[in-house]
Amino acid sequence: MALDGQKTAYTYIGTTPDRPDGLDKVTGRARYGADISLPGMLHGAVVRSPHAHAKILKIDTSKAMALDGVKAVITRADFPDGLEGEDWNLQENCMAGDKALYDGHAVAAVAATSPLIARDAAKLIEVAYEPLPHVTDVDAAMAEGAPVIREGAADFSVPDGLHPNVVRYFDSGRGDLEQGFAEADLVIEKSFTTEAAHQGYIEPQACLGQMGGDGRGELWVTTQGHWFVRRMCAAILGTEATGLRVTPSEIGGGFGGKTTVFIEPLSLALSRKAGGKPVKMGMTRSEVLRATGPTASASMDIKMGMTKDGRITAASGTFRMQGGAFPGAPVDVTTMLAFGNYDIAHVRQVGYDVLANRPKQAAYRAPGAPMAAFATESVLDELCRQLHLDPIDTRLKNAAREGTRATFGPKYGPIGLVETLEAAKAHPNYRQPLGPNQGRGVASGYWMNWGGETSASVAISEDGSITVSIGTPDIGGSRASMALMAAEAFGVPYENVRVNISDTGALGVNEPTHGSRATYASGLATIRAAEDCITKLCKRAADKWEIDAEAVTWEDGCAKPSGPNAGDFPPMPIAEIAAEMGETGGPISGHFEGTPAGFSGSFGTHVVDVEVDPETGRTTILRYLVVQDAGKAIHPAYVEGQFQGGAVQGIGWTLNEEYIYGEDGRLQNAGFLDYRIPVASDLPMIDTVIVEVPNPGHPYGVRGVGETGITPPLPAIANAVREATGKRLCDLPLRPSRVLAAIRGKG
Amino acid sequence: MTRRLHVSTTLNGDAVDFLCDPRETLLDCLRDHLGATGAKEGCGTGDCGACSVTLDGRLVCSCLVLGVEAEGKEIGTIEGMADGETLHPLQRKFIEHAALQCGICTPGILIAAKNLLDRNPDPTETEVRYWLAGNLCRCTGYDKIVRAVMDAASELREAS
Amino acid sequence: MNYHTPESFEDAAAIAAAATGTTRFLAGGTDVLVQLRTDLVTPDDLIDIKHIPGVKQITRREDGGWRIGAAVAGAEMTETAALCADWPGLVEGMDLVGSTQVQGRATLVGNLCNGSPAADGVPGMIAAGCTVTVIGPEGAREVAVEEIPAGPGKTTLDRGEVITGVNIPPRGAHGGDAYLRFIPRTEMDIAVVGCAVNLRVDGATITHARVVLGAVAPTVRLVPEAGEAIAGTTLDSAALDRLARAASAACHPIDDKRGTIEFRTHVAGVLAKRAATIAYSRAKGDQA
Amino acid sequence: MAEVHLWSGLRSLADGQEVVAVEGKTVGQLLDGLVKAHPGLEPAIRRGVSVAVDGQIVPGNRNHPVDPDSEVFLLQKLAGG
Repeated sequence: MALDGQKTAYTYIGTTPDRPDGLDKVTGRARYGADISLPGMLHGAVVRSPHAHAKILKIDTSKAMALDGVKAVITRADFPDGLEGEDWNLQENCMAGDKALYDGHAVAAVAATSPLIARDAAKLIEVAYEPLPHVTDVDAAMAEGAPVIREGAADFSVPDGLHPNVVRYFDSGRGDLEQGFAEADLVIEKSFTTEAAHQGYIEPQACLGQMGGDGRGELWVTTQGHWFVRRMCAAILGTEATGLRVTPSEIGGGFGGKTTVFIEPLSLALSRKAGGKPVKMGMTRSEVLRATGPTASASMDIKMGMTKDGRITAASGTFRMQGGAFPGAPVDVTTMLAFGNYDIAHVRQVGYDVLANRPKQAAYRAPGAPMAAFATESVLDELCRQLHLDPIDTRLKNAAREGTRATFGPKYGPIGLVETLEAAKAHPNYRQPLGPNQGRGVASGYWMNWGGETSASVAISEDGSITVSIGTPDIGGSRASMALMAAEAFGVPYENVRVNISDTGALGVNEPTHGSRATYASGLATIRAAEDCITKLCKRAADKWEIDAEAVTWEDGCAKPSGPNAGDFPPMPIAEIAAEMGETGGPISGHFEGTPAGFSGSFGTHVVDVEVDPETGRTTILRYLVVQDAGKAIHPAYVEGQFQGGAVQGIGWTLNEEYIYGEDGRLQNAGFLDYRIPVASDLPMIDTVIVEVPNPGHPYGVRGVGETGITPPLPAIANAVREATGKRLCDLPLRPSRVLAAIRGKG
Repeated sequence: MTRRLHVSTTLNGDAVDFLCDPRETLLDCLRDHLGATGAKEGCGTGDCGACSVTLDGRLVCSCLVLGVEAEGKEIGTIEGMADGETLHPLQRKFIEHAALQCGICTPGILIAAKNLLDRNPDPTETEVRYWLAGNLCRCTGYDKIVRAVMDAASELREAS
Repeated sequence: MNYHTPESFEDAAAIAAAATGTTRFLAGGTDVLVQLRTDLVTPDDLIDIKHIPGVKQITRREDGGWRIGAAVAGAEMTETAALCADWPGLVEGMDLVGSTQVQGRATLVGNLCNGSPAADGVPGMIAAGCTVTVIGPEGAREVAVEEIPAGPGKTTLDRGEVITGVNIPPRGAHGGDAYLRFIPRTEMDIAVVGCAVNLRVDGATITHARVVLGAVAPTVRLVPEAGEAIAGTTLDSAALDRLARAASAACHPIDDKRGTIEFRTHVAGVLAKRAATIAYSRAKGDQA
Repeated sequence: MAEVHLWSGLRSLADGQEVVAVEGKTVGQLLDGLVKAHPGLEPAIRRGVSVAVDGQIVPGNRNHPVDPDSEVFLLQKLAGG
């Protein structure tokens, strides 16, 4: 498929060279958030609420301040008043004001000369609380009589008569539901719940901040987006954004959870109060689970109708989600994507964003999509089962394709759902015979991707090698992908390109590595900056040859005379132009700044085989297949890695990961012992098929691939368990006690 | 403040010493007193394996060892895995097989995997998976990690 | 926190007896350090017993039994082939505690002294009929393992008492043991239910069996009725059903983040059947 | 005049209309035109919306051109993990 102006034959794209940061990462040299120290550095610690909901009556810091080695203590009183909207939410979440809103909410922080003294001092800070009634469940939080988390938090969208904890309301759809359901031969209606899951990055939040009384400072931090950090810290502290230079460390996983701030403003505030001494802070795992954002939990009602031959006639869904004590549960995205896989004439989605006494949710890989997919793809599967239809054929019959009007309005451009379904159907995994207590599940999922504000620079060194500067932190090998795209654009070897992640002082604003945007947006920016650079390189050659710049083309790393001058001069390699650039006009570099708008979604289809122990209810994953559209896989091994990682996070969310709150509203499982992410022995190899339906909005056809992979596993596994046990489980996780209860007829 | 204790030990073959509070873990001491930040703290409670090191050749979580317990011991960390510029085959295979994404778990997994291959040069996939069950990786889904370990084992067997 | 490195158990006991604050003994440290890190327990006196001669030794006694020193790590047990051949179930139980890394440090005695009803190392010891040697201010005594746990996090040991090692009886002929636990994942979890079975056969008939359950009561629990349910049988399906019922009937679990009362009660019976089947096969000398 | 499609939750803020015809050559002009015609939409647009022009979502770019026959949809604001 050749697209206008899009390359189809590549030299470097699609190869799998070693990543440039690989050597540092296998030798322990790579520097992450907690790996930097500075002379005179202090260490911070945070005091956190042991209550799910409580008035803060008094904070006595005198004993802590009296401890030898303590240099500063801060409370909310050390932050400016008068913030509004999301800035206020962020400030309130980083440091509680009048009330502690969840178990683990920060109420004070201390900086001392050693980590142990800081911890000891934190224990000496006395906080007087007046516990208030709390609520942690989404349905309970919007029920009559539920404790009000915050009055007046609802926005314009919320209809009258709802509980004050409902803060945003969404309603979208088209067609005539009544007519659509009347056309169906079978209508199934079911309710579903999913628990909150944590991103579970292995590197806890960590930073090293320094700020003087003039509001100028520096911050070393593990983050997905350092410009976001700069903006948020400046807002929370009441300082100017440019006063703060933020340098991203290597990042030990984020998955959305590191697109916001928690301890970063505290480290800067402590530093400012301690006379500008740098303050290092790091969260414990318990703090990460209690106080950083997991995803929202959800409660959903789905109704879908189908004809005997497998056509979806109508679909409706109601989605209630709590994202902690602040607005922001991704129910807006949930309602958009819920039925986005299919061509459905009559559809309606209603969503409620609800406050509860839990930590402020943060983005987690395809935020909002996995919960919706669990519910909608489970109902679709049940329709197929009861109508004796093949789940892939049925999906193919209804699949969105180019020109289909998406359930959220616009028409799709070229998309690859059909191709992923066909590849899944053709894969040997789909034909493996199954034994007793085994079942196969299929599901598809979607993430629409993102462009966002993006800056990149490309500079030519004196020896002709190339430095690419981008602003999206490299989580999964994106430096290699940028280098491949730059190598392709310049026609020079991959090894001649070095990619740096710049700090906030060195480039224009960049949104974080989120929304599956890094390879798409920073990649596009890199290519465009390279083209800008190539134009200048051609001009230098033209000047030397004394011909028009327009008469010079760029091929295989060389300027070449073309048109009337073709063949007049030998090709001039980049190294030659670079060697002379000091005398031909100075440094040569290229730039791109913009908000790339050509992103296009990535669809995936997963096929999973499970075995369920009928006596214990434990589910074992036997085989797992991920098929997903990458548009164009720049570095196929890293694309596979995204597919596999996303799928396994979805497996964890489905089987064992959950936030467990006690009657007291405190988190019961704030550690990796009982917040059970998958371990190596839980899993088989994860088979992958990369489908490539090029995205016309990227020079090389790239689609972001990071997020989609977490969406299909939830329903795919539930559908497989349905086949293995005969039971439709509608509540996640599929913990063994729940599955066993269903098998024994009590679920 | 607790009196600090003097500890003499061996780190990757070099004699080193440090002062520490008895409450400090070996991981704290490696990172804060010896400048060896290759071992990472992912949990502090022995559940993630990111701080894996060897103590007298035995694979341990350095967060579950006190610094004072290292007296007279030999500690092996990721910083000592390569032989000068020459990477250990496991290190090379991890890069080649794309067995790391963010890389935070990588030092611990490499130490653990080397300890496995030192004991069992020909492990099955299942043996690799169970040996590494205490090393959490959130990025890769383990597929490429297991492949890299198996491939490195194969190369090491051929070389010996 | 004071850190002590006594060179004899008598000295260790004396330090503990003289201490006025919170005291902990340090062997593998896989529980003590977690409690320290999570601010659950910061001992005033921490007594590291690993400098005491013999604590790292696994000894085969003259009667064919075994002595496991108090600081022997789980990995050192699994690496002792003759011990594994004698008591595979007991060793499997210890081997299930934590990760490979934890196995490099965690000890059988520590697993017992931590007082967890879910301790994987303990049911196998009780099923095998092990004792521990205790040294305290009053001198040394030998105590059956099942008498040590007193409730979650509690033991019957007095202040100043320390366990010096585990005594495992001789395996003897025609015996077999097994330990199984249920966890949601395949590794790294605390047992939701654990079950050890140790039995002896005469031909195909079980002459004697000890069945021990973990994580279904405030302490690891020896269930004599479950052993009696299969004694005198060839472990036919009726016997297995009786075993499962007896095991389930002995459960007094709690609902918590790891499992429900109903689930634990049911799975205790399932695991008892499965563990008995393995132990029976081992006792008969079947190939594993 | 470009036709701007509103999601149903917005329609009550625009006198129940599903499609609003607005004058404008850029996304920004359309959004301003919408608010002028239907002031009730102002808080929704201020909170943040995504705009799809002829099937392509145009994030954060008020200057993006819109043709008179373009199909424009307002969508809920997007981000990702």
